Amino acid sequence: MIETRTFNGTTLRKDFPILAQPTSRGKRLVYLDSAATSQKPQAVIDTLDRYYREYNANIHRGVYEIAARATDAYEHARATVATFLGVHSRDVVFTRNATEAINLVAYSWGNRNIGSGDVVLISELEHHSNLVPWLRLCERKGATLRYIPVDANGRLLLDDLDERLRGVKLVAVTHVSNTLGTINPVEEIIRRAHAVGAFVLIDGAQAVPHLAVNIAELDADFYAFSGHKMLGPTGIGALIATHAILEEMDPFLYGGDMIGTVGYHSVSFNDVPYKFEAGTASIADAIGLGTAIDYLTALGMDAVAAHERDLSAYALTRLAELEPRGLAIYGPRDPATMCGAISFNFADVHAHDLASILDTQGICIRAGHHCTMPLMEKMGWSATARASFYVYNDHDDIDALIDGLKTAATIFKV
Amino acid sequence: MIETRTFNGTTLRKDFPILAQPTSRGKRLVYLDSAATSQKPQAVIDTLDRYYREYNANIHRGVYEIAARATDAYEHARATVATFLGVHSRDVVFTRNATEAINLVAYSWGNRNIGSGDVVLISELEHHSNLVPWLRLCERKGATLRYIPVDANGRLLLDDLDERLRGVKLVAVTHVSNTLGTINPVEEIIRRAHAVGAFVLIDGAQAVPHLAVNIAELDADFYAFSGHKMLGPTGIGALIATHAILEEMDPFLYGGDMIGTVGYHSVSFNDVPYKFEAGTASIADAIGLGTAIDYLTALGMDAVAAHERDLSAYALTRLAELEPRGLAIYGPRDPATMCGAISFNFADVHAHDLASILDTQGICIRAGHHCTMPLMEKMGWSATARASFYVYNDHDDIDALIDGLKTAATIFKV
Amino acid sequence: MDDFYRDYILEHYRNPHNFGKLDAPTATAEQTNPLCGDRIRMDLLVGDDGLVADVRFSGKGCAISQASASMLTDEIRGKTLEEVARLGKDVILENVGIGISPTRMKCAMLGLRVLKSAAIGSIASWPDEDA
Amino acid sequence: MDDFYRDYILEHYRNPHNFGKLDAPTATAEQTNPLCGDRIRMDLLVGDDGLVADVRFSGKGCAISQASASMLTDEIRGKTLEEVARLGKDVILENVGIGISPTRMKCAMLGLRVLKSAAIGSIASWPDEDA
Ligand SMILES: Cc1ncc(COP(=O)(O)O)c(C=O)c1O
Ligand SMILES: Cc1ncc(COP(=O)(O)O)c(C=O)c1O
Repeated sequence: MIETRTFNGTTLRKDFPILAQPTSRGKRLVYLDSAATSQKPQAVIDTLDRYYREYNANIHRGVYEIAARATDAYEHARATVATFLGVHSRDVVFTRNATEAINLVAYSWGNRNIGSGDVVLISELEHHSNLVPWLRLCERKGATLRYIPVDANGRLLLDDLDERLRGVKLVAVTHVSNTLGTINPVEEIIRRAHAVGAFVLIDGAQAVPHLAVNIAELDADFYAFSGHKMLGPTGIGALIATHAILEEMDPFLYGGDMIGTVGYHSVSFNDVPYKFEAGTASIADAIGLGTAIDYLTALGMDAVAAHERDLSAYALTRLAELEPRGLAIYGPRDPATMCGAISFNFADVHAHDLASILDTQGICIRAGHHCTMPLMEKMGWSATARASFYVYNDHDDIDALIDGLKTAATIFKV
Repeated sequence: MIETRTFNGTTLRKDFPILAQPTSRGKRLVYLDSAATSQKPQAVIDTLDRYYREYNANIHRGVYEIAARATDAYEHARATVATFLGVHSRDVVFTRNATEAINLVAYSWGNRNIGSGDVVLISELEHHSNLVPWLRLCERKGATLRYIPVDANGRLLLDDLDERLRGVKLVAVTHVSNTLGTINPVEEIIRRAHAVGAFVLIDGAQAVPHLAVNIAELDADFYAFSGHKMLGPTGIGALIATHAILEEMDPFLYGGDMIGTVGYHSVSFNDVPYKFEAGTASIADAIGLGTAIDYLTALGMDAVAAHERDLSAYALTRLAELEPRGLAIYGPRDPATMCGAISFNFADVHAHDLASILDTQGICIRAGHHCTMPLMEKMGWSATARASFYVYNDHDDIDALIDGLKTAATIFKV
Repeated sequence: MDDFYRDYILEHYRNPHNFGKLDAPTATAEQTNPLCGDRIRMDLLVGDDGLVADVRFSGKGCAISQASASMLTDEIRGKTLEEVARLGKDVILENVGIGISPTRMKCAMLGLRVLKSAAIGSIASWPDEDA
Repeated sequence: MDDFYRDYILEHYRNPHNFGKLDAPTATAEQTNPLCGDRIRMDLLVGDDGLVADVRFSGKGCAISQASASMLTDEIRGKTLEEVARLGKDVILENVGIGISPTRMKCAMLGLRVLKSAAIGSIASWPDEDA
């Protein structure tokens, strides 16, 4: 049993070296862009350091000591991912990030299973990474891309879902919206999609870092996420899928480590998951992701989710104070059904200008379309400002944000 | 001007922390498996550490200070790669490794340009990563995969090349063989291939770490390599290609950062090279690769190549001493036309058993098929032992190898 | 950066000069800043004398992109298309003053890039990449 | 690991028992160790009484894979196919003794894996993964 560590954002700050250093203008770093990428605790940085200093070696084939140690650590990281998400190790395929995981499915499963006249159903909330691969697959195959609509508050409209599911082969939906923070009812979507025989891919890039996720219980056919958004290094993510599907699926990239036997004119492939991991893996980064998950596990994902609900609630309250001055808050505005991110605009100050002014005060937020251009277009927003939270944030960070917004209002005379 | 540092393997050892630590049996670590992956100097480890401690942020879109610093460092690494290899930054596409770079070409360029009846020409020396993607592409497209044969010493037989080039659309050849160390005459191959209008991809995974390579002078259409074999971190590599080809090529992975504008039913793409880099990149690893190249540049690639010629010559001489006891050396056996790697077998001792016995003495070599199964089959070797060298190796390492082989002979009573 | 948002910048942002479209432009171009989605269109009218007789810009974006486009349009009447095509980033930097952060440079240069594209008749590279 | 290569291991490696193929095997299987390319084939002959009457193995590989396959074949005559299918990694570990490094475990287990596949009629998982 791992001992759970009680925490609040303030107590965790010291685990994150980047948060300890002042900005170039001598300000406290207020990092509110974790939906883009999270900061890394010392433990993860140490894991990378130790790997390169003590046992860096190529994996799976080396007979010598450090190669065995590297292989064990890499496979142990895979087991850590599996346990964390309630699946079996052999069904965890390491990729660079969620984007590669989704594209892997679009190429390997999609090319064989989506044909002319088929329908792929996604939602209007999707990140480009869970939209463009399907748009292009449908173009290539003469298939139809259909959308689950979203209401003005960023909630999926599921009333007509059964209607929309007609003829659908694959549903691909985000678990949590990166722009609005909406937590989608993916259990329900999966259940109803399975009822008509459709496969379901869940984009978990914004869910795995913030919520307790059990992929086996969800019963998703495919589940994708990125390590860098959950305290892990850049360069590592995973696709998790049902074993039978992985067994049947064509490989994606071809090369070293994913083969069984190779002749000049014939080839057979390695077992799942190795047949999907061609070439030298991001070994250090995978091992680092394992450490990130250990860190989160010690906090407890329920506690992480509760912490973020608290931050969302506090941020919504404080932002509401500025509504009379022209601040507009988007999305569900309900801490219980959102997570991690709040989008807003402030009077006629463009989001980029807000972000620049906040930057001078050490506050990092994101401004723009958040890789959800069609959603922005539909909502009629040319850009939004987004503040997003994680384990190391606290009420002080949100207070700093509010003060920064007030400064921006003064500068822009709103 | 960067000042060049004179060096020999012994003086560089102290830059590599892993080489300073004894093995679990208290032996000096003799690392002779750099063709699989290289060790990393402290400078590269420090770069990763500094990135995560000081300026970790997602790139290209962030308005705030650390995002600007991360973006600059990532793009600076791209420029470093470009300068190192004599090309323009905009033609450097970051990938996970050489394998992904080659697959990118097979999917994006190959799917559109290789059709039924077309011919792809590769060599019998290829690593699986530059063989299986073409084998599968040809299977998918009804195209023909043809081979440049190799002689008993691991040299490509180019006499009939013009004959073999007939009807060829693409030639894909390794610059340096990872199994035998052969340096292929890629300039000549490229010239003769271009003369008949064929495109050429060079697999530079074993060349860029060891030789001064100028891709523009070579006039290769595509060039692939991996960072982890050249002192860089795992998880980063690159595809370099002619600008006009990259402009015309379809994207490969679809998602964030590679788009121009996205609508629910239409999409346009970003400029080259960004249109090939979907999702969050291996930011830290790319920056680390830049530092690895700075390290190599300070040594000077001509000096690196000279150092390895010296090691090859010494190793060949010392291994030859064991020939009377049944040691068989494969490949060109000529330090001037090989680089980095020597394959051999010792009497009836299987390569895996050799590697295990050497491991107990702190010596890391590789045993097996080295991801060149068809070559092994053709040569009639079920496995070979391979010792491979890099900047941090010295004559002591080779002496240790010879002593270890003698011990193996004693144990196996040969 | 905060001192970048001076009164005249905000003035151009809120009341941009030469905003709108031309009925029958001689040359036109429209582009999006791929980093943020901001979009600017520029319409040029060239007279028989080969000189820019009129200019309009339209689009949506931040104070930096809108104000620099607005100030730019004030300056190009009477120039030849060749002169417009040769404009460098310095014209923008002189207009908006110093203090623009590197991350926002593409915002500042968007109007210039679109204007040059209109003049050249093809997509111009980012003015800050010419340097 | 170096003390693993004891005389009887080398003896089995150089003079494997039950090496070769059967003319008309009841069951046969052949597999490659994906990590090194070593290949082993196992032929089984089951008598009317349901017991293994004869066994042969063939292939190429290291001392560890060849010696463990050789020793294994000495032990399975007289067993039922069900008994063969249930064999665990302990039988190999007892045969070859201790001292095998984790990286070589797949070599040691290759013969057992192939034998179990022959008995089961489908590909068996690696014996060291059953634990
Ligand atoms: C010649 C050659 N090509 C390609 C590769 C594949 O490199 P990576 O595994 O880094 O993708 C290798 C590495 O083993 C190699 O030696
Ligand atoms: C919902 C969602 N999906 C997918 C992605 C893509 O993640 P990555 O860039 O790590 O591939 C992101 C990250 O921005 C995201 O928020």
